[in-house]
Amino acid sequence: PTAGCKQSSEPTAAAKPDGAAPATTGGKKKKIAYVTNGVDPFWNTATAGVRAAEKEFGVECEVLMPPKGIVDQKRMVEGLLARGIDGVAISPIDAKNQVGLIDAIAERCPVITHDSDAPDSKRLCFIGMDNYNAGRAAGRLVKEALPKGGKVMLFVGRLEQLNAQQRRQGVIDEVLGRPVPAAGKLSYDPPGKSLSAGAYTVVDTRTDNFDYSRAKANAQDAMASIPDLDCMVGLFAYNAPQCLEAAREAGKLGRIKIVSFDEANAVLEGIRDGHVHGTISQQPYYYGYHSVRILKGLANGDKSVLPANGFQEVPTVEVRRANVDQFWTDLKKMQAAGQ
Amino acid sequence: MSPYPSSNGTASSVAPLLEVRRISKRFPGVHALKEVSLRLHAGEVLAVIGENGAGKSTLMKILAGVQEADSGEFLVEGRPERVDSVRTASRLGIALIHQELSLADNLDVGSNLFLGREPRRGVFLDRARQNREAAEALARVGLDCSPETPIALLSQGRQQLVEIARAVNSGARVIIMDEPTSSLSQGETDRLYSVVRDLKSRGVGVIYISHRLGEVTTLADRVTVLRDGQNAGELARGGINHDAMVRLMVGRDLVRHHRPARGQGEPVLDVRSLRTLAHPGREVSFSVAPGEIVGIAGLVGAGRTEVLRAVFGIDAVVGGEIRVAGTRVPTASPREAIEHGLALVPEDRKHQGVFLEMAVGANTTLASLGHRARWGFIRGNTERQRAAELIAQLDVRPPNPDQTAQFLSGGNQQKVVLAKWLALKPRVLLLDEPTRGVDVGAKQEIYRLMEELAERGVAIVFVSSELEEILRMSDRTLVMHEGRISGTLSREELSEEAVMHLATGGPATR
Amino acid sequence: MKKLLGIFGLLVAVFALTSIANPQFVSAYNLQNLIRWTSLFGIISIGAAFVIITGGIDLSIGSTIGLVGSMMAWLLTQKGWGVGPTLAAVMLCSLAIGLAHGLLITKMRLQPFVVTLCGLLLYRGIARFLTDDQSQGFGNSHDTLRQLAIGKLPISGGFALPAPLFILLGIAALAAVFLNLTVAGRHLLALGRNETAARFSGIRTDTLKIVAYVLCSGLAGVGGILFSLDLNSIQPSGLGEFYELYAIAAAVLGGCSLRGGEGTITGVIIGTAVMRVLYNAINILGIPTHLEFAIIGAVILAGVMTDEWVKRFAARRRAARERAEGATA
Amino acid sequence: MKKLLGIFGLLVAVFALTSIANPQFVSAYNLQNLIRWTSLFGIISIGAAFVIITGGIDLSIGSTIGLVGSMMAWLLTQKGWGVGPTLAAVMLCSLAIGLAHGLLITKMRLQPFVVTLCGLLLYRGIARFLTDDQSQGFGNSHDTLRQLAIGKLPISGGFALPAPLFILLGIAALAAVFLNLTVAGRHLLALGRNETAARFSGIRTDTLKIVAYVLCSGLAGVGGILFSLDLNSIQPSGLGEFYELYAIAAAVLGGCSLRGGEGTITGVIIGTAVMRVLYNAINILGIPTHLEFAIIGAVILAGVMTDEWVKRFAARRRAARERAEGATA
Ligand SMILES: Nc1ncnc2c1ncn2[C@@H]1O[C@H](COP(=O)(O)OP(=O)(O)OP(=O)(O)O)[C@@H](O)[C@H]1O
Ligand SMILES: Nc1ncnc2c1ncn2[C@@H]1O[C@H](COP(=O)(O)OP(=O)(O)OP(=O)(O)O)[C@@H](O)[C@H]1O
Ligand SMILES: [Mg+2]
Ligand SMILES: [Mg+2]
Repeated sequence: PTAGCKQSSEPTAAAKPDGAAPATTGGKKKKIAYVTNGVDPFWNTATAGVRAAEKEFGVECEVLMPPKGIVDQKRMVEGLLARGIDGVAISPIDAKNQVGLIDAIAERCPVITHDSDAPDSKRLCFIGMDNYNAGRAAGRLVKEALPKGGKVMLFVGRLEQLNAQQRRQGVIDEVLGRPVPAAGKLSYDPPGKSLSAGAYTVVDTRTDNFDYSRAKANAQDAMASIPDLDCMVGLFAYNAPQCLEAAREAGKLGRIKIVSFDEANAVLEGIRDGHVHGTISQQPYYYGYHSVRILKGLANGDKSVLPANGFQEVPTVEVRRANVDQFWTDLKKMQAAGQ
Repeated sequence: MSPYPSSNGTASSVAPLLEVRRISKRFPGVHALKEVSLRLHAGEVLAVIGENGAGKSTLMKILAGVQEADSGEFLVEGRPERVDSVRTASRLGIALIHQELSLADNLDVGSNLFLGREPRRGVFLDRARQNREAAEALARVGLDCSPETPIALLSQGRQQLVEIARAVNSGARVIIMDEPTSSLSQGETDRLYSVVRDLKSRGVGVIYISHRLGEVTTLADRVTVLRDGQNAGELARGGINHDAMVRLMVGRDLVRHHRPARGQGEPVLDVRSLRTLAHPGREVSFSVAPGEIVGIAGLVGAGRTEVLRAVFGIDAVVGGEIRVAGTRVPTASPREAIEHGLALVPEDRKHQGVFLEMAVGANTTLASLGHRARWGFIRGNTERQRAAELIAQLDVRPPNPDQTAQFLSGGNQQKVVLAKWLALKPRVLLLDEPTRGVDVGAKQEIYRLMEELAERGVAIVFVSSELEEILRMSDRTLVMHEGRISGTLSREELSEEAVMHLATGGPATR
Repeated sequence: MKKLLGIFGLLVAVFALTSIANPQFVSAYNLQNLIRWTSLFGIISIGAAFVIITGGIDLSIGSTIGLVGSMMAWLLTQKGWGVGPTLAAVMLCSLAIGLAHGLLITKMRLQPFVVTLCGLLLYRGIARFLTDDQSQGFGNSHDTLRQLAIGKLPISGGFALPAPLFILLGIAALAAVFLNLTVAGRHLLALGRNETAARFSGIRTDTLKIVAYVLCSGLAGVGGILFSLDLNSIQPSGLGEFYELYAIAAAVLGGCSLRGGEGTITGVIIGTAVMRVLYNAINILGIPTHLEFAIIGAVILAGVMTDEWVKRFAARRRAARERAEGATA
Repeated sequence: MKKLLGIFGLLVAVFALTSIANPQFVSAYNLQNLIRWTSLFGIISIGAAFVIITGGIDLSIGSTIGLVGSMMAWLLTQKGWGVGPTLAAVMLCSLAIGLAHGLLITKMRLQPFVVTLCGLLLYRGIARFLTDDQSQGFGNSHDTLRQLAIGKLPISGGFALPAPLFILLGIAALAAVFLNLTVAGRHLLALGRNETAARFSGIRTDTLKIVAYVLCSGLAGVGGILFSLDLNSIQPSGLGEFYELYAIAAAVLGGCSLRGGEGTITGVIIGTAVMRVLYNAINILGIPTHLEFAIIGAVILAGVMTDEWVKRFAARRRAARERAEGATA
C-alpha cells in the first residue's frame, strides 16, 4: 500500500531514458487511458463511469479492451506510452507477474490499478474491492439460498486469473464454513475433486475459456450428471445467465438456485422473477469513475486525490429480490450518464 | 497471309465441317502459332503431324475452346463462330482427347465418361442410364471393365481408352485425338483404328495427331504438317508416305542406320524371381549385360511398368531380389537404386517426371545435385554449366534453362526428364515408354542417345508399346503377358508376329 | 461407407463406455442436450464440408457466426426491426459473405486460406464495431422465435426431440441429395479432385466453387442465428470463436479429404457427433475441464489413426486375396 | 523478388502514413517495441513457412508455444530446475512434437491439417494439465535469462536494438542459406512442387518433410521461450492462442503458396512486419480497439489483392510488348 506514497514523491513526467514521448503539457485537455483486462459487459458499465467522469472533470479518457489477454494488453500499453499519455488506470490480467509492465508505465506517467491489484508494483493506488471477500459474500448468498445445505457447482471462464481464483476460494471457504485466512495466506483447492463439510458439498468448478456455448453446455452437463444439484454459482458476469438459460430449458427454474456475480441484465431479470437468488455487484461504474477522477488529479500534479494507504474501496453490493428494482434503476441512470 | 494448299480430300465441294484461317497464338516467351490454317471435311481423317513444339496441341486446344487464339477466323460449316470456351466448342460438336490424361480419379469410369454431359432427369443424375450407355461406349473401344470401377485402379493405357470412349461417345461431329495411342499398345491401337473408321463412315470428321507415322499412313485421308507453328505443307491420300512426311516435318531426310547386336559378358543387372504387387502370383526373372539394350513388349496392363517400378524401388516387392554387378540392391528405395547406378524414366511424365513449375535447368540437375555438392551446398556455377550442357546434349527447345518446364511441349519435357538421369551417368537405365509423345526427330535423338549410352557400356531396359520401336532398338526382347515373361526373343527370332503371339499369351516359342 | 467404419466405431465406443461409467449420460435430458449441440454444430460442419470438397477451406465460419448472431440481436433489440426483415437481412449478409469469398477465390485467383483468414478478422471486427462491443441479448422477448433453437417436440417417456435436430435433418437431406444425386453435385466432386479435367469437360468450375462458398457461409449464418437464439446472450467479440476449426475437424473426421473431391454428409454428421459426445462425456464423468482439450485431441488422433489402420488392413487383405487367386491361376 | 513488391509497398505505405499521422510512431521507444514484436512473431513464421513450403500446414504452433512457455516457467519456478536443463527439456519437447507430426504425416499418411489440429488441442490440454491451470511467471528472478527477450543493445541516439532481433536475424540467415544454397533446401522446394516426381528422383521426401515439421515446432519452441520470457506471465490456456494463424498469414502474405514449393524467408519477415506494423499503427493512432480486427483484415486483403493485380498487370504488359515485337519481326 505505502508503495503509492513513496512513488508519489517522484516527478510524474520522469526523464525518458529511451526517448519516449513527453506527457502532453498543461495547456490542452489531459489525455488519460483506462485499460481493462478483456472484453466483457462488465467493462461496458465501467466505461459508462469513465464517460461520466470525463464530462465532470473535463479530461479525455481512452478505453482500451485487450481482446486476447496479456500480449494484447502489453501491446496496447506500449502503444499508449509510445504516443504519450498523462495517466493510466490498468486492470492487470496477471498482477503477480505484470509488475514489470506497470513499473514501465510508472516511469513515464502516473499509473493506478483497478479491479485487480499489483501491490508490489509502483502503482500509486488501487481502486476496487477484495475478490476474496466478494467470494465470501457470494458464499453467504448460497447459504441463504440453501439453508438446509446441498450440492453446489461453480462456473468460471478461466481459473488462471487471480480474481477468479480468489472469488472461487471465497465461495468455497464460506460455503464450507472455513475461517477467513490471514491476508495473503489464501489456500487453493485445485479443481476436479469434490469438497464437502456439513450439509454442503462443492462438487466442482467448470471452466469454459469465455466460450458462451461451452458455459451453457457446462451448466447443462452439470445438471445432467448430478440430477440432485441444488445450486449453480457463476463467477464471471456471463456464467449465471447461461446457467439461467440451462435451468429454464431443463424446467428447473426456482428448483435449482443460482447465485451470480455482476449485473448482467438477464441476471437482474432473473432476480426480479425469483429465478436467481442474488448477485454480487462490484459496481464497475465506480471503477471507471474513480479511475478518471484520481488520474485527472495526478495528471495535474495534485496528490491529494490519492486515497489513504492507496486503496480506494468500491464496496460490493449484494443484490437480492428485495433491492433489485432500486439497484437496476440506479444502474440504468449511471449508464445513461455515460452516454 | 498463308498460301492454302488445295486438296482433293473427300467431299471438298460442300463447305468444310470445320475450318480455321490464319490462327495466331502467343505464350510468354513463345510464338506458338503463326497464321496457321486448317480445314476438315465430314467423314475425313485429317492427320496433323509435326515435331515437338510445332504447335499441334496448341492448335487443337484452340479448336476445342480450351485456349483462345490471339487472332484468326473460325468457321463451322462455313459459318463464322467465336469459340471462347469448352462449352461453346462442345455445343458446336467439337470434342478433344487431350494429349495428357484429364480424368477425375475420385470418380468411377462411368462418371468420367459422361463428365459434363451426364444423362439427367431434371437436375438429377440418371445413374442407371449412365451405366448402361457407359457399358456400350466401353465395349466400342474394347475396354473390358465395369462402369463402376474406380478410374484410379486402371493403368495409364486403360485410362487413355476411357478418354477415347468419352470423346467417341460425345456424339460430336468433330473429334480431335491428340496422340491417342501414345500409351496404347498394338492391340488397343488396332481397336482404335476400327473405332476411327467407324466414326468416319458415320460422317464424323476426325483430326488425328500422332508421332507414329505408321499409324498416319494407315489412317489418314489427308495430312497437314506443322513446323515451328506454321503450315509446312499438306499431303493428299496418294502422297502419304513415311519419307515425304519426315521431309515436310524436319525439312530434311533422316538417315536410319542399323547397328549390329551386341552386349556380352557378365550381367550388370540381374533380377531374380521378382514378384510385384500388381501381379503377386507371377515371378519375373531376367538379366542385362553391359551395353545391351533389352526391350520389354506386351499389351497394356501386362505389368511392365510394375516390373520397372519394382526394380527401381518405387513400389515394395512381394518377393525376389535385384542385383547390380553382383551386389544386392535393397528394394523399395529409389535412393538405394540410384546409389547402385540405376535410373528410371517413368511412363507418366506429368506426374512422375517433370517438375512443371520449376525451371528447365533446375529440373535437369535435380537428381544429381547431391553428387556434385560440396558439404551439401549447391555449387551455383557448376550447376548452371551442367544444365546448359545437358540442354544442349538433348537439344531441348527452347534451349533456355530458366524457362518454366510447363511451357515446354510434351516431347521437350520428355527430353528434360532424360537429361535429369543422364546427369547421373547411370550403369543401368530403365525407360518406360521413352518416346511416348515424342516426334520423329526427337525420337531419332533419343534412339541415338540410347545407342551411345549402350556403346559406353550402360545396360538399357526399355518398355515400349510401339512394336516398331521394339524391333528397331532391342538386342533382346522380353514379352510380358499378365505379369509374367511369356517369352524372350533374340534379334534373330524377333518379328511382329512372334511378339504379338507371346503378348497375347501364346506358349513360348522355344 | 467403409471409410466411415472407423469413426463410427469410435462414436459407439465412447458412447458405450460413458453410459456404463455414468448412466446419467443416457438420461433423456442429457441426450436432448447432446442432440441439440450436435445439430447446431452439424449445420455449420456441413457448410464447411462443401468448401472442403472443392479443395478449399473456410476459416471465417466462426466470425460469420459471430457477425450474424450479434447483428440479429442488435437489429431486433437495438434497432427494433421486425423478425422477418431481420432474418432476411442477416441471411442476405451471410450469403453475400460467401459470394464475396467465391468471387475473390475464383475470379481474382486468391488462395481460399488467405481470403477467409482475412474474413475471420474482418467480420469479427465488423460485429464488434456494429454493436460497439456491447453484448447483446433478447431478454424474455422473442420467445417464439427462440423456439427455433430451444423448442422441443415431445415424444414418449419424457423424451423430446430438440427443434434444431429437424433443421439439421432437413439441411442434411438436401445436402446429401445435392451431392449424390444431382449433376451439379457430381461436378462438384469432380472439380474438387481435378479442376483442369473438370474445366476441359466444360464444367462451370467457377460457378460451382462460388456456390460452395455461398452454401458454407449461408449455413454458418443459419448456425449464427440458432446459436444466438440458443444462448440468448451474445458477445460480439466471442461468439463463434474457433468454431471453424471444430467444423473442419468434424468434416475431416467424417471422411472429407482436404485434398478435395471426397466427403459424405453422413460422415460429417457422425464426425460432429463424436466431438460433441466427447465434450459431453468429459463433463458427465466429472473429468476436470482443463483436461478436456488433451483428451479430445488424443481421442480424435486415435480415431483418425485407427481409421487409417483399418483402411490399410483392408487393402492388405485384398492384396492377399488377389495373390492367392494369382497363385491358383 | 518481384513477388514481394506488392507486400513491401504495403509495408512502406502503412509505415509512411502512420509516421505522418503521428510522429511518435517513429520514436525510438516505439520502433524498439515494433522490432521486438516483429522478431518474436517472425521466428515462428519462418517455422510455419518451412511446413507450408512442403505443401503442409501446422495448426499447433500456438499450442506448442503455450506448452513450451508454461512448461519452462513451471520447471524453473515450481520444480526449481536449473536454467540449462529447463531450456534443454523444453526444446527437446518441442522438437519431439515436430518429429511426431512428421512421422504421423509421412509414415501413417495422415493429413497435416488433421494431425496438427489434434496437436492444437492436445498440447494446450497438456499445458493446462501440467500447470493445473495456474498462470506462471518468473517474478523478478531469472532476469539474466529474460535478457534474451527484453535485452537491448544500445546504439546511438537513445535507440537500442532488442535482443530478439539478433535471434531472428541468426535464424533467418540460416534458414535462407538452407533453402537457397543447399541441396536439401532445393529438394524441399522440389518436393513441395511435385512429391511423386521427387520420390521418383530419389529424393528422401519423407525425411525432408519430417525435418520441416521438426524445424517448425522447434522454432515455435524458441518462440514459446522468448514470448514467456518477454511477457513474464504465462497463461497456460491463453499463451499463443491464434498465433498459428498469424504465422501462416505472415508466411502467405510474404509470398508462400499453400500449394507448396514457393516461399522466401525475406518475404516471410516482411509479411510479419506488415502485421505488426498494422497492430502498432492502430494503437498509436488511438483507433478504437474494437476496430482493430476489421482494419487488419481489410488491409491484408487489400494487400493480397493489389499484389495479384500488380502481377497480372506485369504479365499483360509483357505479353503486349512481345506482340509488338512480333509485329515488327
Ligand atoms: N501454356 C503454355 N504457355 C506457354 N507456352 C506454351 C504453352 N503451351 C504450349 N506452349 C509452347 O507452344 C509451343 C507449341 O506447343 P505444343 O504443345 O502445341 O507443341 P506440340 O506440337 O503439341 O508438341 P508435342 O508433339 O511435343 O506435343 C511449344 O514451344 C510450347 O513450349
Ligand atoms: N495404381 C494401380 N492400382 C491398382 N492396379 C493397378 C494400378 N496401376 C496399374 N494397375 C494394374 O496393374 C497391371 C499392370 O499395369 P501396368 O501399368 O504395369 O501395365 P503396363 O504393361 O505398364 O501397361 P502400360 O502400357 O500402361 O504401361 C494392370 O492390370 C493395371 O490395371
Ligand atoms: Mg502436343
Ligand atoms: Mg506402363
